[in-house]
Amino acid sequence: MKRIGVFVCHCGSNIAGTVDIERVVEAARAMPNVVYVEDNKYTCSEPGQEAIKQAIKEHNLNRVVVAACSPRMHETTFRRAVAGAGLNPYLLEIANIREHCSWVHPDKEGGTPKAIDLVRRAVIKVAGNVPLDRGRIPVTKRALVIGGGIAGIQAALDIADAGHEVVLLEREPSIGGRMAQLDKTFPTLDCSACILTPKMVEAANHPNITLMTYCEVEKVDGFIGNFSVTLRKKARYVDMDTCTGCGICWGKCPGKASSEFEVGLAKRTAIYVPFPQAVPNKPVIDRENCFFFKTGRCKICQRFCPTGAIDFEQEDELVTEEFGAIVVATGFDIMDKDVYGEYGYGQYPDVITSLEFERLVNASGPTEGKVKRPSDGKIPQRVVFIQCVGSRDENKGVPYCSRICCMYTAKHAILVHEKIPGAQTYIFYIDVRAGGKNYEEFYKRAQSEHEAQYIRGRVAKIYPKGDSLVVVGEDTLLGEKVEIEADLVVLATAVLARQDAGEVARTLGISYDGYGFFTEAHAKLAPVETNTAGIFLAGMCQGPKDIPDTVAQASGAAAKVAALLSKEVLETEPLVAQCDEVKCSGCFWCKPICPYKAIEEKEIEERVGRRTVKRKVASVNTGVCKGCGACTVACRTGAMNLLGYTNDQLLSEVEALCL
Amino acid sequence: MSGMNQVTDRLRERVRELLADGKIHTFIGYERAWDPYRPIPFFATEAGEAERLIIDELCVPSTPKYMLDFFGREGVVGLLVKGCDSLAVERLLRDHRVERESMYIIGVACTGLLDRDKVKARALEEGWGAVEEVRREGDAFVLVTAAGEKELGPEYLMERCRTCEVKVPTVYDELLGEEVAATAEPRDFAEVAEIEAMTPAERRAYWERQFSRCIRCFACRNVCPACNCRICVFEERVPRWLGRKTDVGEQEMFHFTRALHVAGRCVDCGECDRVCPVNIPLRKLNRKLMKDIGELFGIEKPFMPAETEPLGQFRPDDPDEFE
Amino acid sequence: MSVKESWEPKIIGFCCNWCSYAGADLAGTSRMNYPASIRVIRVPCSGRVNPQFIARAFQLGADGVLVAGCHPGDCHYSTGNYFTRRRMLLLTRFLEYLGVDPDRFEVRWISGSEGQKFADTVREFTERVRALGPSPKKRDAS
Amino acid sequence: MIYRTLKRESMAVLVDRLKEGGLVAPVREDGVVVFRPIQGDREVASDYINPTNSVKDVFLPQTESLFRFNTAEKGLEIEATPPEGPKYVLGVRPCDAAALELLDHVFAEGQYTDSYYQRRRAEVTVIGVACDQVGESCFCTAFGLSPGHRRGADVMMYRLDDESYLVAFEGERGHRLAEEYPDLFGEAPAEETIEAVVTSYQSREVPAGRVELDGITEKLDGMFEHPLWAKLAARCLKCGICTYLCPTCHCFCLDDEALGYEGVRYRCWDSCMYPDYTLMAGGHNPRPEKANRTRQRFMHKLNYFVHNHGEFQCVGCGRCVDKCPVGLHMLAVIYDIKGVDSDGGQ
Amino acid sequence: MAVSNVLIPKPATITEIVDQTPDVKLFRVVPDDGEIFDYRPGQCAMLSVLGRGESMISITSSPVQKDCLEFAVKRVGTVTEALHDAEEGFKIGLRGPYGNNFPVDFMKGKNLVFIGGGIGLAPLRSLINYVLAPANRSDYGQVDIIYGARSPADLCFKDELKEVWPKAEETRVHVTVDVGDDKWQGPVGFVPPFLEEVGPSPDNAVAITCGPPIMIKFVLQSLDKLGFTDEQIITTLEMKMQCGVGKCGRCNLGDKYVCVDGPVFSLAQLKELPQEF
Repeated sequence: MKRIGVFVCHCGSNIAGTVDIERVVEAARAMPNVVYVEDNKYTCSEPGQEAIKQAIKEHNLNRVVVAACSPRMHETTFRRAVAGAGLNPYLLEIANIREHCSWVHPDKEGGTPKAIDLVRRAVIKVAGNVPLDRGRIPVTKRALVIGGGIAGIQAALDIADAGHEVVLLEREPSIGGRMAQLDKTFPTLDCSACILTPKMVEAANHPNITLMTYCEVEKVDGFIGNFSVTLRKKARYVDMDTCTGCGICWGKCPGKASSEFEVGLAKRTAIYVPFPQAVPNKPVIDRENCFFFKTGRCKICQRFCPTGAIDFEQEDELVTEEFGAIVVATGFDIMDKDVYGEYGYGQYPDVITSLEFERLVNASGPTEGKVKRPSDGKIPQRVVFIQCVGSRDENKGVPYCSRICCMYTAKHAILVHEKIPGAQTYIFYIDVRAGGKNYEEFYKRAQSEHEAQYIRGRVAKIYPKGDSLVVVGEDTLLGEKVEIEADLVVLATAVLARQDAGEVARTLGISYDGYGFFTEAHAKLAPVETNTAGIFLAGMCQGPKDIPDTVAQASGAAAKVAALLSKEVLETEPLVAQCDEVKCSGCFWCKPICPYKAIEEKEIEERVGRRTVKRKVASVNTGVCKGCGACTVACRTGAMNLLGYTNDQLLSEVEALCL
Repeated sequence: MSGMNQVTDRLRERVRELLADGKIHTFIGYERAWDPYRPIPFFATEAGEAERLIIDELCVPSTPKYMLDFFGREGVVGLLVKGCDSLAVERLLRDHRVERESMYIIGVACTGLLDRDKVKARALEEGWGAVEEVRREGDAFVLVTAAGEKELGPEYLMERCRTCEVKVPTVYDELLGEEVAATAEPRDFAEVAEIEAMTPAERRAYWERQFSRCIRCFACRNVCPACNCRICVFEERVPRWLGRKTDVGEQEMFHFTRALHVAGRCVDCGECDRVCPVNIPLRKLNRKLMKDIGELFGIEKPFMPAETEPLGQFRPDDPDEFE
Repeated sequence: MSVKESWEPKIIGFCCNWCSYAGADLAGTSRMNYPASIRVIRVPCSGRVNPQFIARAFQLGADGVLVAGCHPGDCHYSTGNYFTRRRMLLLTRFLEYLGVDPDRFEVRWISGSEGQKFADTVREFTERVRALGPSPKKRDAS
Repeated sequence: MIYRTLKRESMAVLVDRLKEGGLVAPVREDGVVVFRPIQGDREVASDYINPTNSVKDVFLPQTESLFRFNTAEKGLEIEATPPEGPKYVLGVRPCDAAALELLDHVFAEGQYTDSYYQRRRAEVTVIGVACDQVGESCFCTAFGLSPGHRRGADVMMYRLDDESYLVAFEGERGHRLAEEYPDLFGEAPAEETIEAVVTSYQSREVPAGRVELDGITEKLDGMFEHPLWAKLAARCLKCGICTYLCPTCHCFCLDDEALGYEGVRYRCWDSCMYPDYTLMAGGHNPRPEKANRTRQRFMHKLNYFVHNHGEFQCVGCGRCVDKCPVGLHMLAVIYDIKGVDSDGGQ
Repeated sequence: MAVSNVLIPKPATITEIVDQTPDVKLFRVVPDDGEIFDYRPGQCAMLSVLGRGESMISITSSPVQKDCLEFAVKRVGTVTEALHDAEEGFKIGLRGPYGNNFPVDFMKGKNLVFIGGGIGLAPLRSLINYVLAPANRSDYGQVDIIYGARSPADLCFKDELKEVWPKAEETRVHVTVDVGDDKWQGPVGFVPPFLEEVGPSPDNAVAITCGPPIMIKFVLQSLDKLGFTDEQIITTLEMKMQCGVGKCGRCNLGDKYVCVDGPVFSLAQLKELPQEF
């Protein structure tokens, strides 16, 4: 037997002023299953709440309706009160007769009947309420960080410092990522390696961090607090434990290949470490270019290895590990070089990308930091930089701004001016975007102190003249054609999402935008979360940003992870979807509509006549369901229901209001 | 163009083999029955029964929905499937209501079915008596009747066949008869536009008249390949989606719900229209939704079962008229 | 009973908890007056609104039905209202097709900060419905 | 028994008069002929074989309110809702009229009777019109009826010539009608004319009616477990067309509808072809398969009913024959039953 | 004229509710007009929870008891659900009595063997109390009550089983449970084997059995073993019913309607009917 108590609040004169409480109380007495009605001056006050508890006990009420202010105001308050009397807190409904009634309908004649309707609505609905409890799911107190660039390293360190185990995963042989390739960093011009290397080493030595380089994510199962991730350890052909990283092997190796780290500006051996400061500083054999793997003969490295670490028998290895949270920091790509034929990239060796330029000016780069042009090693006197190559270009490139080009180009101009006495730099730009601490100053410095000549306009074409290049463009400010003879041209090519971002997203079950950047749960309020609970974003994989922003976001993601892992168990939302397996036809049209991937396929057994048959039905993972109810409308049978807002309740609310 | 009866012998031969080899335990095709103008679904379970199978332009009823009756039953069911029927098969597959392996589909290319009622009317009028065979000669149909051969023009085609774009089944294990080009009149939704042109009051009166004839026999639902829920909302008592009583309000609720539940999944086979005993134009409800889905969401063939339903997806740049 | 005399429109409103319901609350806290015609049913997301709820309201004689949710893109559940939008685009047309006067059904995007918009919406909607007179269903009933 | 004549043009006048008392008659709309209440200038259809729905709708409406209830204040008030409906039903074919007497067996005879049904039977005058055309699916003669049969009708009209009808008034209700409108009805024609007209209708050839039913009930006694039922049922769509259009099917369910404290209990048609018809609360269903339900339907009409009431529960109106989308109808099934050995072999 | 209809129930009040098992409650019901209809053991009545529907329930009180009607209701569907939800004083609709009854005259002078399972004891109880009533006791011979349930908690009418019936003259009560618990000392096992253990003699005896279909199935085999003939075995059937007066169509077995011609059948009669229950 439903025994409903109704408590009508005067809210001082806020409600009583424009709603005839008497009439509401009278009407409430006559409503189905209502066994007790009272009105209070302030129901939310201590005495008001006490009155509720008293009444529940005295009249052994099993449902409560409070007619007062908006549920968004005091729902929790009254749930606590109800719970205080030993009733399940979800056996409460609120009739919003203040915000939705007394405050907006100044005349009692309009307000009172409506208030009565709203109370009836609540009374009818609460009759359908059932006791609900928060589910509890355990948390695996380990985090996985995917990507060993500055974002991943920073996130890993922060999580580890918070006292949680972290696996830092990197698909290249060494961590470090893009930042390791950079020479100096704007706007302070401190050397990239000098600030990155210590962090790499710290990550490697941190007791809570396990480095897994040359590894990739194969498969991700489970959900927040309980991910189980299958990792592919790619064969290195070098035993990590016995190898000391002495370097003899790559000294002797006859195999040659162009160095990814040096962006093709230099060669490396077949057994190699990507760069001198690599962490771990132990080599891998690149199968494609290894003589032994190509011809079956060689094995020089094995012969010379003092510790016998070389193992040609090694194979890829799959390991499955449990994690409570995942940080995705998979970084970015640079736009493909030859998109702009008119800039003659590839055709003219002295047209290079900014990243290549980074290596040219880097002391540990192929030219020991001397800016020599690729074609003839001559020191360039006139260097032209072209910005927005691909960025902000709907036709050939991408519509968005890559955010970092303006600043690093200014940096490059400064570097040229510093390293090559008397050299002149020209910069073709569309707008200079220097939003950021000390950025504008930095760019101004490039102009004033380092005489970088900024030309507003696009470059039409580049053609060779003698041993130099003529850059033809338009100065849109002066509105005149400009021709500059240059020894070196540097293209600030656009930042792109990783080519395989889509795959990665599908493996992880997170969403990504049209460009392949992973989408955050909310553009403003949840910038590091994804729609998949327990998976977070850091760095460029979410969108173009510079190092400071990347590091900040990484720490943000880390903070979220730390907060999550600091919990013993997760309490799940009680107002979640629920599937009636008997009704469910297993059409699964509810799956695509769920923003949280909370609906899984479950096989059940069922008696059909004399036979027992297996069939699939939908099953809601209450750990990830957030209770939006979208699935319930996709479900024609009504097998999917939303606790607290069931089909039955909503229909009877409609009926109650149409009486 | 040659008619479907061309493949009758081959069909019988294949079904005989399939049943004899135990490849299938049942074959669902057609046989001529009490009313030769209305061939009925025939369930052959023994090789010998293959002889009773026929196929021609009067074989209208859709076979795939019967698969639901075999749920949980071991073995494979053979199906005779025309173009329109193949969409029904795909519908059931997309809704995960049957498994492809549980069906052995014999497809037959169809160049359009005869409107039985029209044909019958004329047959009665002119006293043709029983029909033994239906041939297709060019655009015309030739009925071999007790009163000799009768020729019928394309005006005797079923309405739904005029705009049919799937003459050849989209899914089958083997295809009988040669492929035929899909020469369809454009789906102009003229009948829908007609109703859209009415005033609200006229429309309301129109539909109330239609719905008030409804006897809630559920034939439209039961024949529909998209109405394939295990338990239909109309059977549920809690929550009460639909009252058992049959006043105009409940009838509207019934037809409203039925149409919306197949919106985006309707394959426009027109079976609902055909089976309704009181001529409620159910197809005009389905096709209104189909038309709007096409126009609003830029879906070219809204009647084609697809990976995602139109209402189970969205584009951020969908039309927005809601301020 | 005859409905005409002393008839006040009755409008059923479905408001998503995060935006439109909050918007309605804001209209309240800022004491904006609007007609007492509307009765709000709170749903977590406009994506929870099953067209059958709306049809039931009309069947039972509601003079108008309002569905209000977050602006597309601002859904608390990120995508819910995009599905709502598709569903409602179809529904508005279908209801009209079935002879429900389009002025009796309204869909609006109302954010938590748009108390004024909520009040205005109710005011205008109520007037449109008043102009149409009582729901045909009510006339049948009486 | 009284005979009169009615001029064709007076038909319209009669309709107008009957309208006042409340009249249901066939109308043509959207390509079908259906029994509808006649209001305003709604035109009564002529030249139809048989309306799609049957006259059953008048006496056993698809939805009928049994009583109103109110549970306010923890009390319970129950108030019967007397049957409403027309006083006259016009254009009834002999088969439909005869069907009423089969319904009488169920609702008006035996230990329990249904007062609402009885009241309608007592108050509604059934005005039949003998069949000028015989439908290809008509088989009334198989049940001892005919295109001119008068069983169950209070009034029966026969076309006398192009200008007028011969009208036969039977029993109390019939006579009352004759007396109510003396001005409309002309003198009876000569005995032999009457004789001739009536017999011409009653002896009219009904091709499908030649089907032989002797011994079928006895044969069915032994066919409960026969494989035929499964074979027949295979093509069934589980819809209710046959049972709902049938003038003799009477199965129903009771359904409560309540808003707040007030509600109504309805009697609504139900169909033995629906899976949930026999489904019990606990989940057990004595007729889980289509075969069980198909068997029930035809056994009921051709066997059980005969055992209980001494005649078949079918009048050969041909509606199921016309309307079953998959040809699972009385005629076909009768032939199939006759075609098999009762011991199970085909 | 005051219309009525055989399908319209009369208001009645639930005067008392006694918990029997976790899912069975006993309801004492008194019609508001005070007139308790005459009925015989084995008959049923239609109980309405207005707004939810109606349900056919066998009358478990016996005609000798004049103050009220008793119904033992198991929670299975919407209506029984609603009844279980009710409190004393709750108003329901009541109509009946319906169906035939146990052949009390045919049983006169015979020994009676009652075999019940779970809620199946409800209809038997009506007959048991009728037979054991002082007025009728002398008309019947030895009474054996053999009863079983899933567990001790699931036994209905515990006090009568323990206190009342065993004390009645020439009456033996044998109780078993499928699964015992720590407190249970009585026999454990299914009813059919237990019945064979007790081994009542078929001589001049009638067996009356009621319980879940599967139990009935095996009880009939056991009775056959013990030498009971089909004429000596009486059982009751349960079917979905809506009208209770043989019109709504669904509860028929062949040409018999369980609501009118049943629910009580001898095995001999049952074997004549189509096996469709």
